Parts: sequence; C-alpha cells; structure tokens
Amino acid sequence: MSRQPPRRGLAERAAEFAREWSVPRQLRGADHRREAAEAAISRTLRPRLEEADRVGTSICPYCAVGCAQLIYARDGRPIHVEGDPRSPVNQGTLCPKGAATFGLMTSPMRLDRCLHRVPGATAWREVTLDWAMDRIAHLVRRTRDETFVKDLPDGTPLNHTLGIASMGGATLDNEENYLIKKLFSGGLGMVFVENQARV
Amino acid sequence: MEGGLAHRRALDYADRDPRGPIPQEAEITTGRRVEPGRAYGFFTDTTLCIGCKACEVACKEWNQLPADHLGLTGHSYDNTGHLGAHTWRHVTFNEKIGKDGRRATTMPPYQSHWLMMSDVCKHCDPAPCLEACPTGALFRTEFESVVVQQDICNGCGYCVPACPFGVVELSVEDGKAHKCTLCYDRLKGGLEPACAKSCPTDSIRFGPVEELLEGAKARVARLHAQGQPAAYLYGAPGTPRATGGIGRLNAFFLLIERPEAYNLPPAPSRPAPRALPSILSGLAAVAGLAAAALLIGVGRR
Amino acid sequence: MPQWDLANSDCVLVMGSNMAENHPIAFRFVLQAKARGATIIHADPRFTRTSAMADIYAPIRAGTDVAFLGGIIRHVLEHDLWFREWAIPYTNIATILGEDYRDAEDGDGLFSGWQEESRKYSPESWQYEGVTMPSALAESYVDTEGFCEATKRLHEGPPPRDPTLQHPRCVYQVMKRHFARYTPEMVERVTGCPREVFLKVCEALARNSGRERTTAICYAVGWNHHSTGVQIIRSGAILQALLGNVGRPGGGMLALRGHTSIQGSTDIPTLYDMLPGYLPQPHAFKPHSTLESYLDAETSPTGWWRNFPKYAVSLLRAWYGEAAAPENGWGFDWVPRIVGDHSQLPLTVAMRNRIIRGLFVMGQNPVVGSSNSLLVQRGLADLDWMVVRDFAETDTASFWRDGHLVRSGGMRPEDIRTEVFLMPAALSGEKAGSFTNTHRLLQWHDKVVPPPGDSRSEHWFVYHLGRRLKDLYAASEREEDRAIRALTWEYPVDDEGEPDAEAILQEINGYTWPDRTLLPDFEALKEDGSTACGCWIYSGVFPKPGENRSRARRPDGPEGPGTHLGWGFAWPSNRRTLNNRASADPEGRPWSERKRLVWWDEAKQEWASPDQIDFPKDKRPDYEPDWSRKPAGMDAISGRQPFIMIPDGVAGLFVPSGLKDGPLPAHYEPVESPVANPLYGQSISPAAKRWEHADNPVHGTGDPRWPHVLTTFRLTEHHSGGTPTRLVPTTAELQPEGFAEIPTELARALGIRSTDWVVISTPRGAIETRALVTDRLRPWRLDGRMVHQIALPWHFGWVGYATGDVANVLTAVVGDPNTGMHENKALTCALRPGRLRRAGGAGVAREAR
Amino acid sequence: MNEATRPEGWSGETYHGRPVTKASSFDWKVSAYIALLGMAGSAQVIAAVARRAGGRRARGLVRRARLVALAGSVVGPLVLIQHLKTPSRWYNMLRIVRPTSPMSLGSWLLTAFGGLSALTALGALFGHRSRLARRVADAAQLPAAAAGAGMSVYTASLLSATSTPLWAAAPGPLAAQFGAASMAGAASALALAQRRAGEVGSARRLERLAALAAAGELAASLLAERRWREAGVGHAAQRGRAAPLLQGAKAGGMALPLLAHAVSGRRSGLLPELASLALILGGAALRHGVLQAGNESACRPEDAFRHADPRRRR
Repeated sequence: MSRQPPRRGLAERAAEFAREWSVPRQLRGADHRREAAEAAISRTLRPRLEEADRVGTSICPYCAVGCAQLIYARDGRPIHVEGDPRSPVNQGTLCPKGAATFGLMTSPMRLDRCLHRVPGATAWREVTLDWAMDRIAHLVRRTRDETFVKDLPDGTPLNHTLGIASMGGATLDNEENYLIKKLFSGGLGMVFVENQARV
Repeated sequence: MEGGLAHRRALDYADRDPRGPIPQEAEITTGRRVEPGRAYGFFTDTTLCIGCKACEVACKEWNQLPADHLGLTGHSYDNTGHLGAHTWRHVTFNEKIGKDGRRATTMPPYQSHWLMMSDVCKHCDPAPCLEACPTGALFRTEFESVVVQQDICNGCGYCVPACPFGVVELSVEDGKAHKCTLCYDRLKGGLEPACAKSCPTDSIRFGPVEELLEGAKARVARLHAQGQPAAYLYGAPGTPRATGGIGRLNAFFLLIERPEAYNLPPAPSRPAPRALPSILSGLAAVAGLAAAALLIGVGRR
Repeated sequence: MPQWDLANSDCVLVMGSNMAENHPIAFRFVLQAKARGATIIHADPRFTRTSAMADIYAPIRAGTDVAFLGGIIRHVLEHDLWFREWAIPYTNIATILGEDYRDAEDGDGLFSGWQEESRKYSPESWQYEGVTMPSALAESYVDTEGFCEATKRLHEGPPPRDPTLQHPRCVYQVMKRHFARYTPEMVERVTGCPREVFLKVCEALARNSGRERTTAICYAVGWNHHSTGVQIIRSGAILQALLGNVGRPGGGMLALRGHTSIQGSTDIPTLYDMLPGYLPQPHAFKPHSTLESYLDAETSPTGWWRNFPKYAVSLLRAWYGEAAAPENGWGFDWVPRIVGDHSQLPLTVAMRNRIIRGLFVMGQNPVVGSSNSLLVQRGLADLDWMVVRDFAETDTASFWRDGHLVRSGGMRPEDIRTEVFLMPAALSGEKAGSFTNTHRLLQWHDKVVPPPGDSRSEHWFVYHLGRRLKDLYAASEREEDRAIRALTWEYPVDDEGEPDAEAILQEINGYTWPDRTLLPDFEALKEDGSTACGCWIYSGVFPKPGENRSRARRPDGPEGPGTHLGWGFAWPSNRRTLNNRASADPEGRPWSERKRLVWWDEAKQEWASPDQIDFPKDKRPDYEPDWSRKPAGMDAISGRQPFIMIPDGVAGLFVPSGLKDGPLPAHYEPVESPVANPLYGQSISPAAKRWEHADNPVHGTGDPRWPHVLTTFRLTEHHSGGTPTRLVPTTAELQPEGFAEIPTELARALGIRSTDWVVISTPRGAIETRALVTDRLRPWRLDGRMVHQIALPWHFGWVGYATGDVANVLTAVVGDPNTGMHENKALTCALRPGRLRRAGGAGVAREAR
Repeated sequence: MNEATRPEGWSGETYHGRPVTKASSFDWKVSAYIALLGMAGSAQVIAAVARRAGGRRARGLVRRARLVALAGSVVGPLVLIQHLKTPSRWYNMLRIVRPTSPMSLGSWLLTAFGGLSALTALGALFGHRSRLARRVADAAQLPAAAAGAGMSVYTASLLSATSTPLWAAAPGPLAAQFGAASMAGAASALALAQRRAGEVGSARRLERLAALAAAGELAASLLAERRWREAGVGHAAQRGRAAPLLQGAKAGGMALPLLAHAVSGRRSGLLPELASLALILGGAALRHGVLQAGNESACRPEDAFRHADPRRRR
C-alpha cells in the first residue's frame, strides 16, 4: 500500500483533483462517508493474484506437516504464496513460517552466486558455478582416494571411506535424497551420511 | 472420519492446477461468498488463539509491509508491541498462570492462563477515524469496511488521535495514514483476508458480520455451558460496556478477561459528538468577550 | 495416523511436543476434536502456547517422561482400565517369556543380559519361551551369534500364550510387576506433577478409550531428545496398545516431525545405517559379507519382512543396472559396510578427530543445530574442505569469520585452513520434486519459477557432481572404483541441465528390468533381478507413465469419507492408517459404528474400508496358519493379527529384540541430572551413548556447580537452525533476539529482570543471552530442595535479522542407545546475571561486520 | 501483571504498561497555527465590534485588525501545510465536506475566513483610495467576524473530538480557553499596535478587553483542570512534560499580565506593553501545552482506560 504516485505536473494534478473532487458528488446527494469519498484507487483495485501468469502447486518448505501451497508467479518471479484451499492437510491455512514462504523466496539476504573461501582467507570471493563444481569433484576424488578402505586385514569387505561426510537431507526432495544416498553411499562408499532425523 | 473435508466447490478444482486465483475462493475457505453491499468483518475468538502470529506474517506478506524490528521487549512473547502503520495485526500476550506466587492448577476449556489475542482494526460503525478524516481518504467501502485511500491521504494525522483503539498510524516511510484494509483488494477478488485465511485454528473468522455475530453468540453460550463462564463478546452491538457510543465493531472479539488485559478500552466512545458542545461553549466565550468589547467601547478613542 | 484424523479423537495427549507452537496446522485438528467434545491434555516441563489450550496441563520435570507414562500404565493395569478384547488378541500381553528373564525390578534398574565389560545388553534372556524373535524393524539388528538361526523356529508355531493372563511369566504379569512401583506418589516425587493432576490424566485417557472412543498421542522431539528417548516413545506405544488406540480412527501415535521431508529422508535415508525402505546398511561386523549371508541374516521368517530379499535385490538392480549380476551379489559387494555408529553425534567427533576431511552440508545448519557447537566448530576448522549448500549464508558457512573460534576462541580466520564453498540452493517452488510429510504422505511440488542466479536444486548439484566423478573415474580399473563406474546415472535433463525429478521418482517406484515398465506396487517386486526399485515402500507412487500419484490433488468433499485417498500418496500402497485391521474386532466387525474404518465383507469375501486395508485383502478373519506345514511370511500370520510387519503379528508391549536398553521402559535420570534416580539404584540409562572427548566433558549426577535443570525448545516464529526464519524480515521481527526463560522465583533470587543479560554455562561452554522472566516455568521440589529449570530456544546464531548466542554451545554429545539421538531436552547448567567477559556477544559480532 | 509496569496510582490492569491510544503528530507548527489563526480570527471580531462601536474613529484600529487577520490567514495555513506529512497534497483538505470532521469543517472555515479576510483587507489596504474597496470590506466584516469567532475556537473542538483523554475530557472549558486566549491575544496584539500608533486610549480599552479575556482564560483553565481531575486524566497536564509550560502560561501568560494591566491603570509605558506581549505568548504557550499534554496523555494507558470507562475513574 506504500506505492508512491509518480511526480506530476500542476495541470495534471489540478485535473485529477477536479476529477476526484467529492463536493459535486456530495451536491448530487452522495454520502460523504461512502460514494462521495471513493477515489480512483478504490475503483480500480484488484488482488495482485490476478496478475499471475502462472499458478503452481507447492508444499510448505518448513515443518513436516506438509501444508499445500499455491505459488502465484508473474514473469518468472513469485508474486505471492498462500495456502491451497483444497488441501485436507491445511485447508488453506498456514502457520507463521508457512505464511512467510514468499518472504523466504524473496529474502533480501538470499544468495545467488557461488562463493569460495580459500584456506586462511578472511573473506569470500565469487566463483563461477562451473569452477566450483570442477573443484569440488576433484576434492572429492582426492579425499576419497586417500581414505578409501577396501577391506579389513581379515578380508572382510568394507568398500568405504570415512574421509568424507554429508549432512542434510530433511529439507530436500525425496528424489534428491535418493540421488545423495545413491551417489554418496552406493557410488562413492561414504558412510558418514546423515540428515536432521537425529537432530 | 471427518477431518480435513473440503468444501464442495473445491472439488471443481481437484486434480488440476488453477490458472489464476480460484473465483470466490472465500467460499471454499469460509463457506461464504464475498459480495458488495454486505457488511463483512472479523470475529476474533481469543479462546481459539494459539498466539502463533501467522496473522501478522500473512498480513505483512500480503500487504508488503516492512518489518519494524522492535527488538526483544520482555513482554511475554509480544515483540510486536502495537498496531501501527506497518502492523495491521498484532497478537497480544498476557501471562496469567502465576497467582500470588503459586501456579494455577485448573484449566478451563480452550485458551486460559496465557491470554493471546490477535488485535486488528475494528472497522467501527460509525468509525471515528473516518469521521475525523478531512480529505475523504478514509471511507466506507462496499463491504462496510473502513479504508484509507492512499492516493488521497495527505498525512494530516487527525485520524490517529481520533481512533479510540490506537490503530491508525502515520508511516515514517510515506507519511500517510495506514491501517488494516480488511484486505480490500482481496475482497474485490472474492478472496478471504490474508490473516483470516492463514489462521491455523480459525481463531480469526471472516464473514458477513450478521452471520459472524450469530455464530459468536452461540459460541459464548457453548463456552458458558462447557465451563468457561467468563466468555463474553467485545464490540458486538448490544453487549454491555463494549462499544460506548460506537454502534458496533465490524471486527469484534470474544474475550475471557477484562478488556484491559488485552489492551482494549473498556467502553470506547465516539469522539465526533464532542465537537458541537465544545464549539458552542467556545463561541459563547468569544461572544461574551465581543459583548464586553462593545461595552468597553473598543474602537472608541 | 493422518493429522486430519485427530479431528476424530475423543482425547488427545500432547507430550514431548509443543504442538500448538511447532505444528500449528496439525493442532488445528486437535481443536476441531475439542469442538466435538474431546479432552486435550498437555504434559510438559513448560507452560507453553499448547498448555494454554489444554483442558489438563500436567507439569513434569524435564526428562521424567517414562516415570509419568509408567505411572499411567500402572494405573491402567492396576484398575483394569485397559481394553481387554482388543489387547489380548492384538498384543503380546498373553505371550509367555522364557525362564531366564529378570526384570529391572530385580536388578535395581538393570535388566537381565547386562554385560558390564562391553556396557551392552544381550537380548537372549528377553525371548519368549522357546522362541527367538527377530527384530521388527530391520534397522535394529541384534548382533548375537546364532541369533538368526534361532529365529527360524518361528516357522514351527506361534510363541506360547496364556489368554487367561495367569501365567506368572506372561507379559501381563511381568508388566504388572515391572510398573508396580510407578505409583501416583512416586510419579509426583519423580516428575513433580501433582498427584491429583496426574490422576486426572489417567482418568481422561481411560475414559476416552475402548470400543466407542479413541485417544491419540502426539509427540515430537521432546520425547526423542533424551538418553531414554526410544523408551519414552515405547511407553506411549504400550499405553496405546493397552488402551486399544492403534489402527483406529482418532487413535494412534502421531510423531510430529520437524522438517518438510524429514520423513522422506528417513524412508529414503540420507542416514548411515539404512538403505532405502528400511533395509539395513551392511555392517562389517555382522554376517553381511555376501548378499546371501546378508539376506539370510536379515530376513524374518514370518510376517511381511519375509519379502526382504525382493526389496534388497531390486534396490541393487536400480543402483547398479547392467553391472548387477548374480556373481557380484547384484552389486551387493560394492555397497559400503559400516563399522559402528556413524550418526550425527559421532560424525561431529570424527571431524574433530580429523577422520573426516571433507564435508557436504546441504540445507542443514549444524553450528546452530548440533550438540556441543564449540566441538562442531572446532571440527569444521579441522576439515580440508566443506561444501555448504543453502539459500543464503548460514552460521555454518561463516563459522571461520564470525564463529566462536574467532569471536572468543583466540583464533583468527587466517588460522583456519578449511576451504569452504557456499553454493546457492533452490527452494521448493523453484524445483520439482516430492516431500513426504510426517504422516507418510508424499506430495509433489512444482517448479513454478526458476531459482535466482546460480541457485540450483540438489537434483542438479548431485547429478552433475556424479557426472563429473563418473568422468574422473571412467578410466579407472581399480576394484574400489567399480561402484561409481557401475552406478546407473542416466536421467533426462532439461535445457538448464536440471534432471527430470519424475524420472527419479519412477526409478524409486520401480520398473521391470530391462524393459523398464513401471510397476503397479511392491507386490510386483522379484528377487531374481527382473525388477529394479529404488525404495520399495514408495512403489505404487508412479504406477503408469504420466500418473504421478504424489501429484494427486483430490480431497474428499463434505460427504467424506475423510481418508482423502485422492490427495497425494501415502506409503505403503496409499494407506492412510497403518495397522487398520485393528479397527475391526478379531471376527472382522468394527468395534463400534462410531469408530468404523475396516470390516470383513462376507459376501465379497474381502476386507472393505474407505481406506486401503493394511492386511491381505482376502485373508479371512478366521484364517489360521497350518503350523504342520512350517508356514513362512504372511502364511504364518493369522486372520486376526493386525501387525503384519511384526514376526508374530501382534503389537509388542514387551519387546524381546531390537532394543538396546531393555525390553520394557524404565525411568532413568538424564545423564546430567540434579538428582539421583528415586526409582532404582541405577541412576542413569546404563546403555546411554557417550563419547569421551576433551571437548565434550560431562558431569555426574547432582553436581553443585551446575544446579539448574536446562531444557531447550523451539518457538513457533522460528524454524530449527533458524536460517529460513532469522533471514526473513517478517518472521525475524517476531522473536528478534535470543533469550532464556527463567522462572520468577529464581530470577528474583538472582536479581534478574526481563531483558537483562544473563550468562548460562555448562562444562562445555558459556553463552550470554537476554532474560525472559516468567511464571510459565516453575520451581520443582525434589527430595526436599527446590530445583529450578531454565529453558532456551535454540534457533539463534549470528546470521540474519534475528540473532542471539548459540544454545547448543551448552549441550553435550550424549545420546540414546538405540538411535544415537542427543539429550538436549534435559541437562543441567549454572546461571548468573551479567555478560560474558569477551568483547560483545552475537549482536556485537553482527554490528562489527 | 508485572508490578514493574503498573502505573503509579492505578490499581487496575494495563497491558505491559503499553499505550492504548496513539498520540497525535501535532507539534509546535500546529500550536503556532492555532495561536496565529486564533488571533487572526479574534482580530476580525474586534474589527467588527470596533467598526460598529467606533465608526470612523476606529479606522486605524479596524485597519490594523484587518491586517492582523490577513497576516494570520496567510501565514497560518503555510505553517499548517508544513505540518502535513505530504504537504504537496494540501489541496485534498478541500476535496470533501465532511460534517463530522472538525478538521474538514475547519478547513472550509479557514478558506472562508481567508477569503473574507482578504476582502476586509481590501478596505485596509485600498480603503483610503477606493470606495468600492471600503464597501466590499465593510460588507465582508460581519461574516469575517463570524468566521473569525469560529477560527478562534474550532481548534479546541478539533482536539476534543479525538480519543486523546486529556482533550476529550473537557470539551467545553477547552474551547472557552482557546476562545478567550484568542481574544486576549488579538486584543493584546492590537493594543500593542495601537500604542505604537499613538492611539493610547484605544490601546487601553483593548488592554482592558485583554485583561478580561485573560481572566476568562484563567477561569476556563481552572475549569478544564477540574474536569481533568474528575476524569482522572490530568496527570500529563499537572505533572507531565508540558506541566511547566501550562503552569507558566497560567502564571506568566494570564495571571501576571492581568495583574499588570490592573495595576498599570492609566499609566503608559513599558509595563502594559510587556503585559500584552506576555498575554500573546501565554496564549500560544497554553495551546502548545495543551497539545503536548494531550499527546502525553494519549500514551498513558491508565488515562485511556479511565477515559473509556467512566466508572473506573480513580
């Protein structure tokens, strides 16, 4: 509601004042509390959801209750998020966190570039996504190769590395968890794979 | 099994993505359509309030109001403090569990011993702020709500002291008066106001005031029967000492303690009628002095 | 039970959970039940926003839940208030134990089987007479030699029972004796809950259970986060099974979990000890060296888990595709073996011990959320590299710049050699995928908008990391690199390189091999390598091309039935209420019209229900196994045994195997407690997990230096580690600063007022925070002296609009013997007014930036 | 409730000691406007009386009174517009006629008063040359005086028609106070002018009027205070931040000048002039004090509760 009208010239403002002048309407009998006072902003007002060019179904990213949400978007940006009135889980409602989902997606503190900290550095530096991915892949390989244990001295197979760990998953999609477990455990032999289930 | 059942109309939108807002979504979320010409409002039932502040967040996110960051107040869990230009829903917290160094042991049904209430603009009828507004920026909409039209308001600030509830405030950002609009834009689109829609426990109910009132009275009777004899309505027409000179509050409340415990004035009054006796005594004084001036012979050398 | 089913409850006990605050939308249905006359009970150390809504608020000292619940169990048994017709056939209450069993009653708090040298229990003496039981859930393997062999005897006949309950060794008699000392007086002495309030709780639960009525229990980490967490939950389960509140409308145990897909990440576990679908991760010190021995050891002879080999082999086929062959155990040989506990707590210790050198952190904030944060931060500083993926800078990502090591630990960022990557991550509306909610409901979310800038989904990250690693290892001939080379990793990607999440869900659902026809459900899985399935319990979620059932959005309308089978997909087989066979009596008739959910339709010769029946659809209620033919799997489960996942088909009041700290719950004090255990000489849980480390000191019972009880909690305004709420203006302002709740009496004694600074300390560290003086906490009178309790919300850190010191600086790496979950709900601390001597707190650190 | 947040002398409950109502944004600009326009309005009243009573002999006084009115109605609104948070939209004050709003009616009244004052000023500025100007001015004089009377007091009604406890508790006395202060100010300002112009006799009559007005002002002030006490909302005026100003206004801006005028009798010289100045400043201080004390009372929950519940005035 804090939208500022653009600066306008004197003539324009005079014309607008004349247009919006309530006194003639009052003289015609309109109520000073109601119609006579109504201004252009009220005549043209619509909910901004109607500006959406895409509405998508989503699930609240906070707790595990699984409240359904509708995300309204325009030009590839969210314009609002609210409870899906169809859902038997939340019946359109949201808690304070869920109601802040739009604020989460558009938080001023949000990061959109890859940052890298060189050992011993006192600040981040920006790096490209591609560089980061390459560097991480090489670090994974190096650490894995240095720490992989194929079997115990008695021949019991281990096929694991204790040198790399992974934390997290409870905030991620099932499909993402599947890829993490499959690659980290099934592909690389990591056993320190944990998420928030114990936290 | 009856939990989570959907409104019949929700089934029209089952298994397909809505292309835009569902027409008259309010019918699905409240059972009532939103149509101009009827009085709509809120019935805030504090006995159902869990103090989650979803209403505050939903309001700010929808109306794109900036955060205030008051800091830790130490006033129970109320770090919002008061309604204002950027805060159109405010949940009050008042701890009552301790009594004379002991802790209460019996629990009446629903909310007790920690009072939580989602405060909001009362959309009074008649509305002191509206009556005070010299520009017509404040007006009564086709939904009987009271709205500040931002293209008109010039920040004179007269509505601020006019309000008996301390609701309206001038924004430090644009200098204009701001307060709850009952989500005027949403009502125009058939949507339930953001706070009421999000409310997890339906402590905030939105609907036609007459119907809300009926439900509220039944609720009070039920609470009395269930062992909460203190329940009463605040701001409903005809309830004793609730509305003073104000006919009714389109946003009214169910409380279980004195209004002061929720920071509500016990019997708010309409300020406008004070103007006439005031001006008459003033004019009498001036007239008297003018007469005296005549007698004194002001003007003569 | 689905959350909406709470609306059908006649009584809801919320315990170990601050439900109104932390799961407000689930609490919606509790209030719907209340509107229909239900009684709401909250038992908790703090008077919270949940307590305010309760009909009965039972205050209990943190960490005394078993004593409280044990008291209710005793009350129900003693006064014969339990649901006999239900519990005798549907639980093991009549089952007779072997002669070797000795109860904690006789061992002053120790059960038989305690091995002092290894500090472990052997469950051999806990077995039924003549029968050895495999554990119900494969994740809790019992590592005793010959044990697997012994379980084979289950084929020969059901465990011996005495339905008259007269046998002195039947579970009923054992339980009666075990819980005899949990009298109302003892409950009051241990928990601090006034006797009359406790009795009100007992009466409400008993009154609202039985044929016509059901009670639900809702719990959360307030139960888990104890060194006795599993036994607390067990106590609740025993109570529900005694009262017949399982598998029925409005009855059950609802675990209220904290993260959006924490259930999904348990089912498809990013956890060390399991493979997808609750299959055990192979263990180096168990008979798991070959697929054959693994299957032999882990397959239950009776009950549903008899199908275990199908699920294991299908998973291996999904992972290793072409390369999986009978010669390599379908790739089983490549699956990494665990060698011990690799869970969250030991993980942090392993970082500190330089065993772990590289770390991925994806959507988690361990600096704030993990016990003993200083240990964690030192561990992070010991790493070679760390990759943090989140939507913004987290406290974990910036530990080297703003953390305690730099702020007060005498280190400079220059001294910290960890290479750190901080990569922006996509949020739920910016990627497609499914979440599994707390009642096992899979719900799909769309990609509605693209993620900003370089933000990517974890699909993208893990997929492309995998691609790069496969390239790096492509030329390797080493045996140890076979797994990564064999791993199937072909997923269609879009223009931005984002893999198709539905293709991954199809692999999880399963398909035939090699022609990849999607499977209708897990009953189609085979153990001959002809099917591939990423997670058997999810099978059926994508039964046909184009039919992603997690995306189904058809609720039930005003006419019901209220199971909402058309909304999302609940594993397994879209079942909404597990064990729902128990909602009908042994003959297959609903216990009452009011609580009707499942019934045997004699005309159609099948079970009927508005839900999916959790039982073989056509198994008659009067079916009895023919023991002469050594029945296996489901053939050994009779028509009146609803608990098909358990080898003997009934709920286990007494658990013969699968638990590491006793077959029945016994109250033990928290590892750090102001008082000794009033119930037994054994004061704390003998089996509690402890990790000795110089950075992790733990003190003994009743240490006067740490006189106050400390408990941690969450606020409705914030979420877990705090990143997604402290960084959002609208939520941050609601609880803008860290604080500690301090009872009025203690505050008065120390001259502390609200918003004053206070310092709270434990052997692990000290933090400074603001005081919030409140009557909602109360002093406890224990053994003639007053004990105060302080409560700390643990969401805060230095990042964001809302900041505060890290509560987990105070907590210890100490855990439950079964799950390894930490004990952050009950410890002890010291309190003083004032500030830490170091230059400034979290606020100052933020300002300095 | 927490004892620490319980206001002194209030046995009832407050919500953490937090305000119930919100204080107005009215600051010194508004008080200046009230004082200026009050003087301007009352000047027109005096002009009309003088015109009637003195005829042509009052020409000088009438001219000066009209000029004071003109100056007030030009400067006053400019000051007032500066108080608006969006001054560029001042014209919306004339968008609507809202009969329930003293501020709306006041805006129209101000407009009318400004116009009438402009007309009467024609006489003051061009009367000696143009007969038409004289006629127009004389015709406008009575309406201007009527509007002026309104201008002298409507600001008090505007304050009374709010929920600010202090203002709302004494609508009548407040308006009488403002009206008397306006008359005292205008009479004093004109007295000063007359003395400068050498019309000492006229000045003395004006001073007598001013003294009478000051007496009225004082009486109204005492009455207002009594009402505040009865309503239990007087704390801000008696012991608040504005109390010294209000007490000062009463003593130095009403009582002392009244005394001075009484003792100065027929003497001329510095004392009456000082007394006149003191009355002008006293009137302004009174308005500012009332404004400030009102704003303070709005922030006192016990005042708001007492105001909103007549039965609990303790």
